[in-house]
Amino acid sequence: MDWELFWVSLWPIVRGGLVGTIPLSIASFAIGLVIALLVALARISGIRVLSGIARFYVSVIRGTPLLVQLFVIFYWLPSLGLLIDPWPSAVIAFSLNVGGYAAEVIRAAILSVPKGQWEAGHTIGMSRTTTLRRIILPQAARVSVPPLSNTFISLVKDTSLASLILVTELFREAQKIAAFSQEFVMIYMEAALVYWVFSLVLSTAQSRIEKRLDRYVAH
Amino acid sequence: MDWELFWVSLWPIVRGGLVGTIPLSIASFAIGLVIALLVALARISGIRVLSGIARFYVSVIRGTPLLVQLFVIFYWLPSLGLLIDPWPSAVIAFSLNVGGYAAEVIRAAILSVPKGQWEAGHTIGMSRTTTLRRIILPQAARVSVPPLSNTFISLVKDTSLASLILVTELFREAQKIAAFSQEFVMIYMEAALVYWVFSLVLSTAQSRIEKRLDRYVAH
Amino acid sequence: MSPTESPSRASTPGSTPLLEVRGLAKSFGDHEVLRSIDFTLDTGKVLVLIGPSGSGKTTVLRSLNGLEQPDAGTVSVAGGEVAIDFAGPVSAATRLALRDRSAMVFQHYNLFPHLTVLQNVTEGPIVVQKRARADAEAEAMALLERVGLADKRDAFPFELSGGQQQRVGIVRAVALRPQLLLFDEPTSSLDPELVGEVLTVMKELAEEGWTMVVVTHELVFAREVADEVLFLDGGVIVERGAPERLFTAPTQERTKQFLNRLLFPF
Amino acid sequence: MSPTESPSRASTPGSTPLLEVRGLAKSFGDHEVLRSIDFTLDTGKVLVLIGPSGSGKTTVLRSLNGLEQPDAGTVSVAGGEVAIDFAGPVSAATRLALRDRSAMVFQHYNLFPHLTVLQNVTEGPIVVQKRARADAEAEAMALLERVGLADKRDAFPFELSGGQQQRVGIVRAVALRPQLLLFDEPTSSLDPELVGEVLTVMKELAEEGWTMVVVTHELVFAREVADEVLFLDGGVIVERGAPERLFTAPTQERTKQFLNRLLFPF
Amino acid sequence: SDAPDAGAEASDGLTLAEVQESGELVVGTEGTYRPFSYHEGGSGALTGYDIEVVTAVAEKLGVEVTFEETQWDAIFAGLQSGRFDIIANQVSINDEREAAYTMSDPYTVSPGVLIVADSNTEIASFDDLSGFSSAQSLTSNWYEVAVGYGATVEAVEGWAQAAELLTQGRVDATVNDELTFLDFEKTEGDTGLKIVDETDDASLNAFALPKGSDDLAAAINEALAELRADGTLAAISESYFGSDVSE
Ligand SMILES: Nc1ncnc2c1ncn2[C@@H]1O[C@H](COP(=O)(O)OP(=O)(O)OP(=O)(O)O)[C@@H](O)[C@H]1O
Ligand SMILES: Nc1ncnc2c1ncn2[C@@H]1O[C@H](COP(=O)(O)OP(=O)(O)OP(=O)(O)O)[C@@H](O)[C@H]1O
Ligand SMILES: [Mg+2]
Ligand SMILES: [Mg+2]
Repeated sequence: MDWELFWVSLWPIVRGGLVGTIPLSIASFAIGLVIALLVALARISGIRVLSGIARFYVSVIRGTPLLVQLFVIFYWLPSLGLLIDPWPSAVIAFSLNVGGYAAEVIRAAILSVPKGQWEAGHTIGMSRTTTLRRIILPQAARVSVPPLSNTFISLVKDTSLASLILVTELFREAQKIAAFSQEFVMIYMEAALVYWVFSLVLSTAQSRIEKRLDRYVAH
Repeated sequence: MDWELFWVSLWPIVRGGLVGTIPLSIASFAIGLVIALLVALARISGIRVLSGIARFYVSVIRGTPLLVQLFVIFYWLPSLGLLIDPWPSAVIAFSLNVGGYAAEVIRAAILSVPKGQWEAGHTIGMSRTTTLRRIILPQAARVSVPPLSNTFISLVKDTSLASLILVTELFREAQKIAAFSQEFVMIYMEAALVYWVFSLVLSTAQSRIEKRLDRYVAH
Repeated sequence: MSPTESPSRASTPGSTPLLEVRGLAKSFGDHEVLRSIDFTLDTGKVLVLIGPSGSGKTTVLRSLNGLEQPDAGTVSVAGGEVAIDFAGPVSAATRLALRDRSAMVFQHYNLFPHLTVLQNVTEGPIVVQKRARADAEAEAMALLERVGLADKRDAFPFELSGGQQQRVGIVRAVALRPQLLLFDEPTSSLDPELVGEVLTVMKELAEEGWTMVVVTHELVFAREVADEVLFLDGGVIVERGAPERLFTAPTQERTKQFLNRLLFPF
Repeated sequence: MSPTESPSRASTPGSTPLLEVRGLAKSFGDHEVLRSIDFTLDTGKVLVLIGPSGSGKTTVLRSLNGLEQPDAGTVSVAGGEVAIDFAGPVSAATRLALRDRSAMVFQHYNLFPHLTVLQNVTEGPIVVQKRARADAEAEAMALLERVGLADKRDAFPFELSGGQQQRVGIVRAVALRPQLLLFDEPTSSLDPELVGEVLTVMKELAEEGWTMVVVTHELVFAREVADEVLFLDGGVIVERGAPERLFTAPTQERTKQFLNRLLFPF
Repeated sequence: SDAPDAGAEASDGLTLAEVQESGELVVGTEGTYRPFSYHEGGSGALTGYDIEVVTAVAEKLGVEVTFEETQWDAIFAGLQSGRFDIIANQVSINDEREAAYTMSDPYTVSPGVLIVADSNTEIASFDDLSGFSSAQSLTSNWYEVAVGYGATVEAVEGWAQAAELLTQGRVDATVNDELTFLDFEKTEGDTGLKIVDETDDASLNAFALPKGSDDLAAAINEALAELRADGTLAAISESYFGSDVSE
């Protein structure tokens, strides 16, 4: 184990995480959640065309490799005249990806809210939309935190694929150092360590949020 | 679009899936489920050391990139004198990975079975183990099919990383063709199509299983 | 809930009934759940529905709150201010208008678990009826005070006993100032000793002049509070009458059997 | 359930009580749920526990089935064949021995949803007691026949009404041939008209000579079936006696209050 | 694919005797690097310049050759962990690699070329590169060349992506092996790309062996010399490039 290399490599790797991995993950996750919510609502809308489209979208996103999704947006869309810069491309690809996975989570969470809550909303005069917004979604949010945080933790590691479309992030930095030092295994393990620390931070944040949202349920 | 290339490439890619991706996925998933069950049981065992170890394992598996996990087993273990062949290495790495992710799913499923079911098992004289085996797990199985099938579909695509440790599978075949023809975008999209078809087959299987397990619940 | 403020909207000229239900029918698939339900209810009166499980009591109530869509029949509220013919399509606006006139108290309370007691009560007045927050909260607190729950204003539902939750459920309905209060077995998920506190509140509402439709198996309550009792079985009204008469001298064999089973369980 | 086969194991020489409970105490954290519970129960007798919510009735019952671990006290079954002193550690084997002697019927039935009615009943005899399948099934069918559910043998629990589920729950307990049957509010999640069918079965069990401890608020049942009634409040036995005496002439103010609330809810 | 059992003693380097005793030379290669290491027709037999050279070398050593294919990411890790005896994948000789591995004598000498789109008039030589973007594979030494001339480097996986980015106008230039470009031109015809400059120093590409494998390296160098002498190397080179690039 070459400790000197380990220590000099640490900051570049962490920096790659801070300027690449983290902002990319956060931006994509935020946008992805919005997509996911819309897709989930489309699926439970009862409108056949809408739910068909949503179902197809989810199937394609989950059924094909993320790498290819990135390539299609970055390398193939230009052949249709659509040239998108690396960062926007990455955010689009990862958002769409999160959208597909999280849609199912959100759909399940919405369906897990007891039917009586819809009826209670209706009986105080709320429309479907108002009931959804004020009664159902706040309760669905609580149920979906654990699976969504899984999606987020997966995303953090998946963003390493962004390096394939010219975005610099944590893993790319590790690859650079590894290529020059020829210490592939050690440097990759170091990168894994950094990912792990990031994910521990995320898990802590998750527990915090869960606690907050759990304040209104019995234990 | 070079349709001739598309058609001549199709069989090699599908064959890569049939001899690499599919058997690797199935073997890893099966073993991974066993690991996951043990880890889930360790976590709810109430034995502090055991549940601590299980928690750490899950955290490491989920917190670090799968690529690095593969590297560690295939390229780092030899430095400790442990040289494992490519296929077994891949199966070990993917099984451990599935074990980490699925453990949480199974744990949640076990916890979702009402406490009254444990007590009903106890009151007819069953020990903890018997209750778990005959009462709790059959009910937990039903709840865990959808999330586990997610894990499986992810695994199918993740096995493309196995080419890093000398296992030939679907995506590796696509890369070979792409390298020769320089048509990497088209070939990758073709690979994605094949993955998608595989995943549709899996989804169908999932619905079948769900239907079967759902026969004892009201609709 | 104090007589001055509440059933005010309900005070239509004495003659026309507040609620008029004609020929209500509903099937789920092949299963005819309601056949031809007719009844009227005057302002300030209490109607009690009894009948065996599956007889259609809940379906009647839900139809009056727009939660269920009957296949045929008409419902008219306040002399036709809201008039629905279920034979044709019913617009969302009409359904909302119906809900505007009535409010439901559920068997399982169905409080909003993520809102405090006070928020549960003010959600409708503020969000739906656009009343001023201060106003709505003041009125909500007055109602909570009346049912002995003022000190629970900031508690979440899970922190309350069943009886307390159901009292909040009633206040939530009353705070909407509907013309019609609907109760679906409001005490049947309560511990026996907690039943009293909820029935007491309901009795007070009846005495204050609220118009109520109540599904219940509490015969003592029905005898004391109801103006009319309908006995439903198999989706039809088998017998109707004042409680004193119906409970003591039922004319139909089925009514007799049912009452017997309730009063002498074994 | 036919007198010949069932409470056979229970026939110990008349003098010693089947069940002897002394000084049972249990706290959850700071909260003393049971303080010092003493009672004995002779073979073939029926003991009814009543008391307000939270008074500790369920905790007593669960302690007798090894589902709860009291902090102190002794339980002795069949003159010491199983004797537990909760002051010390209790081995898993002892807990299993206790469960072997008793079987619980739960308020929410807790049937196994993934097993058919027949499998629910035979699971214990076959898997735990290692009885021959044919044997166990024949006996289970005889019991199901007795409670009118033979034709439901292959139904899943979700296909049954509440009253039917609870009857299966009782048969599941009886099929284990325990010395002691424990019932925790077995009718309180049932629709009022279904209560009777379950109470009838329980009454027949009592008449056949099964030894039973029953938590219930059905005072009519208690009066007719119980040999002794214990009134619990705040974790202590406030009053005990034959039902005729306790229900009509309670000596304690608290008992009086409680009975009043049950009988005249509002 | 059998993993080599030679690996167990890898840490101390390999000797000719060890390889001959095992009867096979295990070669790590990409299999996706045309025209050096690739599959005929995409999914046919493994072939390419490096493949033929290393096969000829193995023949001289009197052992069978076994190929293990993996990606650049893993190829050196594989050598270090004893998964392969040797890498045949156009490994350029540089200081870091000489420190980490035993390098054979070079069997490819090719200049680096600066490639831009046909329409590009701003970059005419390496000296113009400063401030422009250049697509480079991390693992080649052309990366360092581009950095040395002041280019902003965009990291890509390989030549195909670099060419695509140039064509789409998303990068301004790429520095690569002349041979790669010539092969690309040969298959694609009109590429829309052009060479505008050439490095002074050619890149020397060689086999990489585990550190300390001086004995085996010596044998390989000897074999290379013989192949050079009898014209085999030149012939292989001619068949791929139309000229002799082996020295
Ligand atoms: N959404 C539905 N789909 C199919 N059948 C339904 C539905 N809702 C109610 N039913 C059926 O309609 C019949 C009447 O139901 P309803 O709930 O009105 O009866 P009820 O008199 O309220 O009974 P209970 O006393 O059990 O509440 C029942 O047989 C019930 O199974
Ligand atoms: N696992 C537990 N943890 C903490 N407190 C508990 C637990 N189980 C019961 N308790 C408390 O112990 C007290 C007695 O509970 P128990 O269930 O025995 O009462 P009960 O007489 O059966 O009441 P009910 O009529 O509501 O069923 C209650 O205050 C209850 O909140
Ligand atoms: Mg009902
Ligand atoms: Mg209880």
